[in-house]
Amino acid sequence: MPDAFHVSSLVVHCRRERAAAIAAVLRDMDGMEVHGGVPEGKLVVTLETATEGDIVERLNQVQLLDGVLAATLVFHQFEPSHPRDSSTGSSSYGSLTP
Amino acid sequence: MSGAEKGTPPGGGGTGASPRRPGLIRRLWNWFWGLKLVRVATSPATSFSLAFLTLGGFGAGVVFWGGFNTALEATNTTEFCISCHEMESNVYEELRGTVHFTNRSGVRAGCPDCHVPHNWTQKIARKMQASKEVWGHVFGSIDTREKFLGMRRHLAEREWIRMAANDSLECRNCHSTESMDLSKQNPRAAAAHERFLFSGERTCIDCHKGIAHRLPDMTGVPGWH
Amino acid sequence: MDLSRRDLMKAQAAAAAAAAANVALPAEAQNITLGEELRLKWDKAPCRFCGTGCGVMVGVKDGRVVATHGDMRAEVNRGLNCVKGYFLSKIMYGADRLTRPLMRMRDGRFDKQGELQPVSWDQAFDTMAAHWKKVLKEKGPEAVGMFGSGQWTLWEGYAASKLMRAGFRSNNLDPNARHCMASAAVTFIRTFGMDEPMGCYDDFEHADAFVLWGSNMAEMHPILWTRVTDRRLSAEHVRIHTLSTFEHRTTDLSDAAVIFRPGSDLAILNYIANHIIQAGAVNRDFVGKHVNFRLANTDIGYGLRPEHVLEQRAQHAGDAQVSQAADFDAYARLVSEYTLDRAHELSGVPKSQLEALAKLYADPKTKVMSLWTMGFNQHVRGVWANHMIYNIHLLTGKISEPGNSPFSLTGQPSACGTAREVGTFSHRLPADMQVANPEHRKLAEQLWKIPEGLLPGKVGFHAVQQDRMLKDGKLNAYWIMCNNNLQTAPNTNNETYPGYRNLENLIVCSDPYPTVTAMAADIVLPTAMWVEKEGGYGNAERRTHFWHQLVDAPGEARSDLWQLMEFSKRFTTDEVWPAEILEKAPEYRGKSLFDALFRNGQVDRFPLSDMAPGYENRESKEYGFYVQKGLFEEYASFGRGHGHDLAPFDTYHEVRGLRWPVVDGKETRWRYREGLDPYVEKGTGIQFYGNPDKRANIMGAPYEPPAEAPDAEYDLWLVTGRVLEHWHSGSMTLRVPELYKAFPGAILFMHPEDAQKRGLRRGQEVRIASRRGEIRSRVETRGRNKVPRGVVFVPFFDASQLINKVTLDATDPISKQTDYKKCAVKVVAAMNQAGAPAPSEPDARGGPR
Amino acid sequence: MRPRLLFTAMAVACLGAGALLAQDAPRLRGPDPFTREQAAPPMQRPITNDIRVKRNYPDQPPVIPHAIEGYALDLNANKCMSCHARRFTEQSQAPMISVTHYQDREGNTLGGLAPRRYACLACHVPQTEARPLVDNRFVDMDVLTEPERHSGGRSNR
Repeated sequence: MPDAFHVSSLVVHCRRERAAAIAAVLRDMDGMEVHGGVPEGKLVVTLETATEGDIVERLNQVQLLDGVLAATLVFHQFEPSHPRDSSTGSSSYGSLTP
Repeated sequence: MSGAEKGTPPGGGGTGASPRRPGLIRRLWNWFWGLKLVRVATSPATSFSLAFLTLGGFGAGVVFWGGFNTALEATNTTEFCISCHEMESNVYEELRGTVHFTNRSGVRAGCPDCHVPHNWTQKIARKMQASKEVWGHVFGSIDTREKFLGMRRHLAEREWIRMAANDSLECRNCHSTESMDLSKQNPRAAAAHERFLFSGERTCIDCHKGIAHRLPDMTGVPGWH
Repeated sequence: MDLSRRDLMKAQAAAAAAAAANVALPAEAQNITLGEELRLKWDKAPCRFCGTGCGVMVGVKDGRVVATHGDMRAEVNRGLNCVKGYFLSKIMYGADRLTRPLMRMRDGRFDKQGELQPVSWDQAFDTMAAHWKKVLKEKGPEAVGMFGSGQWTLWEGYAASKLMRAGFRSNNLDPNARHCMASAAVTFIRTFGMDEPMGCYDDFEHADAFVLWGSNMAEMHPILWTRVTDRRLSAEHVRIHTLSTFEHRTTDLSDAAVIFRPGSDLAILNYIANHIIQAGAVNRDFVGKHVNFRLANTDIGYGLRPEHVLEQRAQHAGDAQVSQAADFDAYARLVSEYTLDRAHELSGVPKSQLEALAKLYADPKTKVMSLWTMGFNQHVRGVWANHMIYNIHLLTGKISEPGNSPFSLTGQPSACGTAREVGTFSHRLPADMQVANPEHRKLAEQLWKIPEGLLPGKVGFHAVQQDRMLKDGKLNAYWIMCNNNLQTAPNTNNETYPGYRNLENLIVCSDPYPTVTAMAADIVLPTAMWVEKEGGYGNAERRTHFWHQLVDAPGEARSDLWQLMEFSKRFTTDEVWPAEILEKAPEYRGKSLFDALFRNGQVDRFPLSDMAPGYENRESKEYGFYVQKGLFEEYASFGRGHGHDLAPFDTYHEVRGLRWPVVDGKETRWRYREGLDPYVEKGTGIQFYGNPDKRANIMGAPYEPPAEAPDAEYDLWLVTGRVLEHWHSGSMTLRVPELYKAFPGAILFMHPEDAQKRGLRRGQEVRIASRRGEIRSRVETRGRNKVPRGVVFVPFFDASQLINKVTLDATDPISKQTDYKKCAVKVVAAMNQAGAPAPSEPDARGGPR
Repeated sequence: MRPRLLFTAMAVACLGAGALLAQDAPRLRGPDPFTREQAAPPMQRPITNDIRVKRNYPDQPPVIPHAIEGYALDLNANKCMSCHARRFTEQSQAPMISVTHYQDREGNTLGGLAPRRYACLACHVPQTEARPLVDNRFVDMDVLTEPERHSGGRSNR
């Protein structure tokens, strides 16, 4: 779906000793933000993308990083950049259920 | 088979055998034409009027044709179709729970409406194919639900292919594209019809599979997950 | 897209992930993306609905629940909820929530003939207490009763049990779980000497085949069904066989839909046992070491009133529960009657399907999980049916190991926890103990610190019997909590409603909403629900799980726990305990029941400082001690060391539930097997240690017909049940707009040919009539349920189509569980009933809807 | 028997809200008296307008704004996926299933719909034109977090 705006969040389980390094790599990735969890080895990450395909792609990239045990998608919501669904007065649709 | 015939080349049996018995065929031919009844029947009429011959022939034709058509029509009803248990307890049972069986205006599609072409030539062709179904009935090839379910993909595919080939003719007998009112369809349906149906890119059956009966395993069918 | 919306979404995303990972985000990290005003407070809770026990994350803002989602860390559901669970956020906010006590009044005073008017809690409790005292004095403890719930929290059920049994000395306490899984609970005890499944949900990922007996999991246990379908679709060899009296969403996703005649499941089960024996598939070693054989009394009646002709005629209506010791040969002889031909003849199921099913169980290499719910338990031979499943699993030794699992599903969130484990049945005490057993009573008296001999030994009235006794004027003070019995009891017009309106009786109903039951009661108490109180539930796999109070109940609504404890303050021991007992134990004299039962040095021993900071807890704050912890720890003392071990209270607030027995901090997934269950002695392999000889019982029983079957006049089987979108009587889900709009009213599912024969069309209004009553509904010949000819199905959630006016109050004579699945009805057009034109009242709903 | 009971109870229960229309009461509370016969309301038409409905909170599964009657959802076929699977969304213009639906129970990301998500109707339900019997006072979090941007506070009825 074009012109959409996707927000998703991941929990990235990684080896504790590699957590800081991995967090640094993730921060460099486009649209990705690390919010915490470095000491626990469970990084809380949000991701902004233009398509859902990008999410899957980014998720796969993360899973392939050295020291990453698992990257789990927790949350996904998307909205069109230009709300067009005037009948409900809301632009909140899409498909999310964790 | 005798040892002498072993050397006969394949396919040559008939021609190889005929030269040995010319007399038999000829004798039968002569005997047939020698029969009195045959002679009378094949001689030109000498004592019947032309009117009798014309009208009588016409009358006989009407009786014959009427009988044929009556029989044809009798076999062209839902009642006939479901008189056999395979149809009644499988496909008809499933039809009962669909919109083609009950709906707002009470128009009902019976078995022949969708499965027998309305055009005469194709109808006869379909009827001849149906002899296979009679065969199936007599020899019990789908006489249990399990057997039916096992055959379902095959049976469904035959109908899909047939309907794709005739551009979903039986659907269009009722659902003509010319008489569709898009404003009465929900937006999703209207958009799909505009894009795929009116453009001729797809025919009805391409999208509307399993609307009157349950679907077979759809693995590998285009458009299905 | 404005930035604040984007930030809000990101904040939600981060919070959800943090909650899933159990990671606390550093404050500065949160402040980057969201201001304080955007933050929701997330906490865990179990779902309020079925016995699956899914974990839910609850988002709270400004004292209101504003969001929920499936808990990723909950082992049961790993992030999934069904549509009811996803809408939990809205169940508390129906605009007609009760916020003040109501009482029938006339001229400013209580009058049973008056109208419901708002009163204070004191007025309501004073009126109740006066009536309770009068009844206790005039008629004794057997004239007071309470109808509770498998939706009560653990401590609510526990407090109710204490108040009824030890306070009022009456065992007339029964939960609505009686209607739900009494047959399963009773059979567990009869077979294994201990209640509840030996396996757990982990069996779903290990089984090769699933056999569903009278269970429409796709609608009734949707999240467990996701685990079954996951297994089926992920592993090529896995198969699902579903037995039912009609086709539904579960059969749609099954490899075999085995549709049988109502009640004939007994014949099918015995045929399978016979097949196993004939095919030499009996696990001789297992049977020799671990199994006893018994034969049940037969011709046991139908649990109707004793004067009913069917009871008079039955040989063993009075001793239905009795069985005799037998041996393998006697059992084999009994089931040998059930040949393939006979099973086919009785059930109407094709022989090929029956054989395939039997082979599945007989094959030693196929791990089978049998699952059952109401189709099996709500059965006039529900106990026998349960036995017969265990018979098959015990004959083949397919039990107590991953994937081989006879598994009873439960309907309510705490049917196991509160109704069974806490012991709110009329015959039970905590931890599987029985009121009829003097040893058990003595132990309970010690643990409860009450005088010896106080607890009554006579089994109280069960659910259906309570209704009969109310009607007959033998039960006169009655409190209904956390259920909607007037909508859900059987044969309500004749057997339930008359008792509620009997002038001798005072009927009290505690509920968050004005339900059918509340509207027929004399006093209505507004009740806190779900996360408006601290709670604990026990699900179908022995999992105990807790939640904190997250929001306040509206207005004056208070939890059932507070109501019970508050009511106990209005009685002194001298008023309700016999003088001879008090003479022997004078220290109890003059105490209030509150002091004797709750401020007893045990329940009140945990200070408020034990409470987790940041959570409201209305009950504890009012009483000055951590009430829930005190009640739980006292209750847990019944089972610790006896195979029912529970973890310390505080642990449950940390984890996503634990499966008992919890020994040395570890939960038990499979019971009775060495290495998996700490209670099994080394070298024994398997021990069914609930029974003294550590063996399980195979119980032989025959096929017997249902209590009522269709005849020339009432020519259809009526089956009642639920739908995915509504929870039981609909009092919560009908108030959630999305759920209401998804399934806005009950309908009559009917075969198109049955409709045609009666001249009925889809959508037409009809009367559904039995010998007991009738209702009006609308015909549905399509949709999710496909009934065969001769069967109709009506869900019971709709308060305007009270199908239980039609049902029969027959019960299993052993478990006393109601049979809602089999009675005879006729269906006619509503408008042209011969001789009796329908008094068609104008359709009040009107309007373009 | 108790003609004014309902009105009294309503006045109490829905103080000033006008939340429950009198004629709707039997649908939730049963007939008054209990024994009175009750006409069955007409069956409701499905909503088929394809208009997406706002969610009450981000994690709520969207309701289905179209009819699904006769749609196959069995071991043979899943009709929902004919439009909502990723590869069909371009031609169907239907919303794609969420990527969360690609993850199995263990958290692995799969190439398509995870088997545990196969039974779509466990979470996503179609709607009928029925008008709710009683108001629901659930408050959208947007109202609480951004009060100035919303004047109303009520969720949809």
